[in-house]
Amino acid sequence: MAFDWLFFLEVLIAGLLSGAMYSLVALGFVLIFKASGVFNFAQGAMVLLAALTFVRLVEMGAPLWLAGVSTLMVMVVLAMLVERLVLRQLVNQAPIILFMASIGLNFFIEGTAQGVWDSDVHALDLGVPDLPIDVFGMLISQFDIFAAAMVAALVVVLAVFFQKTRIGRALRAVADDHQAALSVGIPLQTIWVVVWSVAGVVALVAGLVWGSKLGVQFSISLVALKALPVLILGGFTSVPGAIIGGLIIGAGEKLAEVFIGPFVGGAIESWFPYMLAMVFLLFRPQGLFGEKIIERV
Amino acid sequence: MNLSEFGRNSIWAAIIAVPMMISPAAAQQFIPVTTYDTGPYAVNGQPFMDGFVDYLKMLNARDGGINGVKLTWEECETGYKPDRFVECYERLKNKGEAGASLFNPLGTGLTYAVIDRAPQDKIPVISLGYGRTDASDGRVFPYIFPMVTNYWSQSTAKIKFIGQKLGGMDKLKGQKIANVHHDSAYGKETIPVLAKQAEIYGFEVTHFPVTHPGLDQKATWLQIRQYKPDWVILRGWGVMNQTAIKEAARIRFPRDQMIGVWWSCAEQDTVPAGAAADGYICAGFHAAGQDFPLIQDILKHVYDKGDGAGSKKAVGTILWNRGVVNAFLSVAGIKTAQKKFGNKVMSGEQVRWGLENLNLTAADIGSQGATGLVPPLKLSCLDHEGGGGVKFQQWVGDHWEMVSDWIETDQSIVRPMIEASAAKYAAEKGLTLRTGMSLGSECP
Amino acid sequence: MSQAHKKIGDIMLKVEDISLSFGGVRALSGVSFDVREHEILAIIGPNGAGKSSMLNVINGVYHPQEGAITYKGSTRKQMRPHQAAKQGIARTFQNIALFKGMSTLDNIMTGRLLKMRRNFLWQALYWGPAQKEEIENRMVCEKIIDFLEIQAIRKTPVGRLPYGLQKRVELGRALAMEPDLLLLDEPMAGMNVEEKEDMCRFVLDVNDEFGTTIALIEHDMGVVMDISDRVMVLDYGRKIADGSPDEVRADQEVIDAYLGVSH
Amino acid sequence: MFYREAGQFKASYAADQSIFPIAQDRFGVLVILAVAFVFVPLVANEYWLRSILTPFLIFSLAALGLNILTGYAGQLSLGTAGFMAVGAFAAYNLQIRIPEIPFILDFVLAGLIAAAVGILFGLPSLRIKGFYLAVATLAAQFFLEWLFTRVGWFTNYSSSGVITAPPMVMFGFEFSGAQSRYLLTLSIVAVLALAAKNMVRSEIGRAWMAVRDMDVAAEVIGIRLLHTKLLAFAVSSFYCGIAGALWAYVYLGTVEPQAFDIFRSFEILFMIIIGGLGSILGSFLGAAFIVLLPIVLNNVSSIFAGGTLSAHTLSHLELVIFGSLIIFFLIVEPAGLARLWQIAKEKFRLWPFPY
Repeated sequence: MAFDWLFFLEVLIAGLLSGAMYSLVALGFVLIFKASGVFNFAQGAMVLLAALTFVRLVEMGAPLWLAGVSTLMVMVVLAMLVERLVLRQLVNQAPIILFMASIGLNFFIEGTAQGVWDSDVHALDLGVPDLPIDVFGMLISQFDIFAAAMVAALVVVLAVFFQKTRIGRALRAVADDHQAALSVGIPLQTIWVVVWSVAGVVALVAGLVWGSKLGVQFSISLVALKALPVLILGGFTSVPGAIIGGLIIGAGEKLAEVFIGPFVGGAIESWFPYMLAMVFLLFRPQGLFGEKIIERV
Repeated sequence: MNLSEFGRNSIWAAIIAVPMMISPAAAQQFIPVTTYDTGPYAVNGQPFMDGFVDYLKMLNARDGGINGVKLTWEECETGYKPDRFVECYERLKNKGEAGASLFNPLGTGLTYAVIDRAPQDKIPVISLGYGRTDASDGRVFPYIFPMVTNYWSQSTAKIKFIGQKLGGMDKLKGQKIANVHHDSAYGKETIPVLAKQAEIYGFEVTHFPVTHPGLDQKATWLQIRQYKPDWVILRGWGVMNQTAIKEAARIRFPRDQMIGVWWSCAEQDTVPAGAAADGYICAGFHAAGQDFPLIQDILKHVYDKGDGAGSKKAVGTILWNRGVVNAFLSVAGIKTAQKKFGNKVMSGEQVRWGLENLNLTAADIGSQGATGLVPPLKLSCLDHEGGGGVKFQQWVGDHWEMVSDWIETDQSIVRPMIEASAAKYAAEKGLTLRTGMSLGSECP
Repeated sequence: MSQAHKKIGDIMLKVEDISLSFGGVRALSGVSFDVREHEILAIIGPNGAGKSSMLNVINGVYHPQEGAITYKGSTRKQMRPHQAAKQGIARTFQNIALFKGMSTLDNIMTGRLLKMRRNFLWQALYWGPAQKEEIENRMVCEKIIDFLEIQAIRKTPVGRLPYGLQKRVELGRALAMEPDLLLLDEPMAGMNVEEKEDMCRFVLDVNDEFGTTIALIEHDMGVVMDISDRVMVLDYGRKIADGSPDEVRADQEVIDAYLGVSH
Repeated sequence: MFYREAGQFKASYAADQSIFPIAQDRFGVLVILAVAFVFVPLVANEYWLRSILTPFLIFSLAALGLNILTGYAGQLSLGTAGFMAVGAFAAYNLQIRIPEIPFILDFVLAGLIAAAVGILFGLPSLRIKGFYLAVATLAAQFFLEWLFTRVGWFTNYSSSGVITAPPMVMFGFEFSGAQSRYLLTLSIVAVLALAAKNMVRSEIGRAWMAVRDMDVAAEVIGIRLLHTKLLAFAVSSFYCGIAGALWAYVYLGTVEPQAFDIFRSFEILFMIIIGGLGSILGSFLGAAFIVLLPIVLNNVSSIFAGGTLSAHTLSHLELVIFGSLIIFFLIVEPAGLARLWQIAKEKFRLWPFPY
């Protein structure tokens, strides 16, 4: 049987669209890592908190915009608490310690979110039907296209924010050099609060997209795992890396599962992204977009 | 309690003072309730546990327990993790006057973790519609009870149901079935029986494993689209289910040719999938809904007094009802034991006798207001399953509709496989079988 | 001040025509020189002249694109760090490269690594030959600690030590290797006069007592002229002079380089 | 005033390099060992032996293994559970396929097989460093879990993919009771902990730490980086492999590949960070914190708040408290519980006259 190129293309497109959704989660990690040096294990829990807050408010009868604004306020309050109670206390600690603190935060947010709301599953309907459209016999999900558009829009908004606003420029400066950032005249603490809030916004968008795909429930916090190979491949500090990395991982894992999987028993999606990322890293140990590490002695 | 025993306990009580100090008051039948309120499967664990506890509460409120013995219970969080469950098991097994009556792990991996321990501790373990299938062979697994119907039996009923829809078992020949399963002990459990049935009926089966938690199944479903099966069997758990249903809609696979197992068959799986779930069919070994005198009693004696374990919304949903059925059968085992050993607190060993000699007739079920909710069952030392049937239901927008009667399982396929598998296990472990038993005889 | 009593021997290390570049940036071009047994060779030059790169080439941290290195009679295109160490080349670094999480004693003990023969299974037992070996090597290290006068900080984690002491510990670690050739990269940078005097004394003593050959990079001309037998000057990755301190001092090209005359 | 080292002079380097140079520490360790080996089995009930102490010891062993790799040699690993799985499945297959081998030797062989797998996945460590190295061990984690799930041979074609440990018999004695299993685990852990302590205070330990602290300098003093890193991977995986075999045999008795998932790897990483990176004692303290604290919280909450709050709320409250305690301890002492213990000892040394 001849190789079915159309099907290949369909798998590729599906993979890229999945990848865009992985990028969405990876983006939150990158922002926080850049600005506060924390590998934020709690990003998944933040996605859960945002989505759960939003969906419960909607269920209580709040209009979508009000639920959205209220959720944003919750995320900002969370950012302030994190800065005050965690980051400020652990300033100048090794990355691994900050990582561990974010694990504590993860449990804290998971427990609080589900304790305050509940741990049931909630349907979330953003008004975009999850039905396929037919393109030359390929079935492409409308919802996935919508999600990819959301990711693109978010990236544009973030780019504008970083390029055009004073606080955004300060954020970029912080990523390069903490001292230099101080000279911009914005206290580091403020910058941390802002960046964690921005990550909260990203978490909300991710929560809405994944929540309407899977239903809002604890499991959406596990999407963080999907972001892990993306981060490693794209580099922990690069926004373009998170996007391109997501697309490569998404497309790579789908193509591998469909075209290689059946020969080895299937379910290779679980490890293939890591093998793929590892092969990339063997050639570029700093990740796709990470800065080259020059060892000076 | 002899002196050294007393010494030990008092020393530990003094040192840690935590798990040893509180023991329930006398003349109470202790039933441990292991559950999961946290983690990815809490969605399913919570309503199940609520139903279980609500039934016990109702018995205490309405009848003062069973035959004058009050019921008492303690909850323990397992997080659906075998090691946490073992800790709960060890913590709770000696509580109460006569120790724990029985355990309901609510998880296949969790059940596996105590298969060795239960016979040592002489505490029966009910794995209601889950767990290790070959444990139905009571000669090798005297303390494990995969009651009502096990996975393999369910699978035979399911193939029969498909045969019915096609208009005869001979029509199965040449059909293509895709088995989409959770890639775990639970998910893989039916692979051998499907292979056997494929051989018998001449259909073709292909397995599509989905790794936990199954958040993104595009690749799997694209393969299914390519494979073009006539039927899809969905064997998922938790978030994997609604994702699968949605993915099926995306490849325009007809939902009414998609047959879920009973762990893929709750409102938690269909509601979040939205319109995609319309027409989806799945299996059950008990009914949904509130229209049973038994459940009305729970509403009256528990919820109306504001004492419900969970939210009233859950009453009558599949998983809540399953919790009730689980508690119902557990209590039925204790009651059977009381008939032989007297109306007092039963030990685990006595409860096991009760379960092995459980004979739940339609009349018994009717007298307890559960007709249609619980299927008639008869267990024996040889058969720890009980021969329950399977019903199929279809999701129609916002509720389930029954689309079949009780379908008998095909023990002529399942039983020999169970005995072979149990024998292999016994050989690996160096176990000797309980002998001198035949179906229906008095248990040793 | 040349040390008349010292006998300078044959050529120990010969570097021929070494060129090294990093992604288009040339760090060294066509440098050749040699180091003789028992001498102290100073390498000087303005910042960015390629001095540290030269040391890195000698002990294999950098791999030159062209040239050859002849050490103890065998010629190689490039060295490997552990090869260099095995053949008796030790060094210190411009920016201290101590193991920050370990104590002074442990840092110096790492220098004995190549002298220890027991495998990790013996060490896991910490008994018999392994224990004996640990103690023997400890004794060697204790001698170095005495020599460098750092007894009091033996068990202090090096991260907590002041800069000058860290430099001293780093020298101790290099000495523990009992090297034939010792490469010192700015051993006195950032020290006050007193510390510099101490360090000069240690360097001279090492050279004197153990006969160790030393190649060092130093910016303090006073020190260089005082302690070295020979001076080599690098500028923009090229060798511009090589000779006794007095000759180099008089060399016009060297003067130009230091005064920044444009080429 | 009892914890003083004044007056304890060491007359030889051997004495100064002994494992616990201070007499009180030596005494303390002996007391702990005596309690663990004699007193605990006598007085502890089955619940404590079987479901608290035994898993605690097994986790400590795995944490010890990871601490060698990550804490001492500085190579971040998120594949610990994968290597544990190798140990568990290797021990199982050795025993059912070659039943003549005594099970204790099976454990050692299983550890060696895990070590070999560890070496294989350690190879990329020469090129990939820091957080990025996690990719190699993550690949190991997911690949191994997949391998044991997919390839029937490893589970002796068990339909569900669950393996069940055969009975452990040695010299006609079957380790089936809680006490014998606890003592078996304790003996293995004690021996391996001693070996780990010896390694990290010897040349190999210094080589690991040198690589961790500054790999270029380590290379220059003659350390072969790949060799040293791979040895760390091997030793670490050996420990994890034995921990995995103990987990399958001694603790649970049955095990499915999903018992060794990524969250288990994370859990063990949490242990060594909270306990103290580069500390043998820290591995034990960290294991106690991560394993025992949730159980204690669960016990306490069911007793003290059982009537007032619903079980659902309690479970979530436990998570909140657990998370808060992690952050609290990090703020009090970022270097881990082992460091906290050291500080306490230093305070005690001056007690009761701190000035």
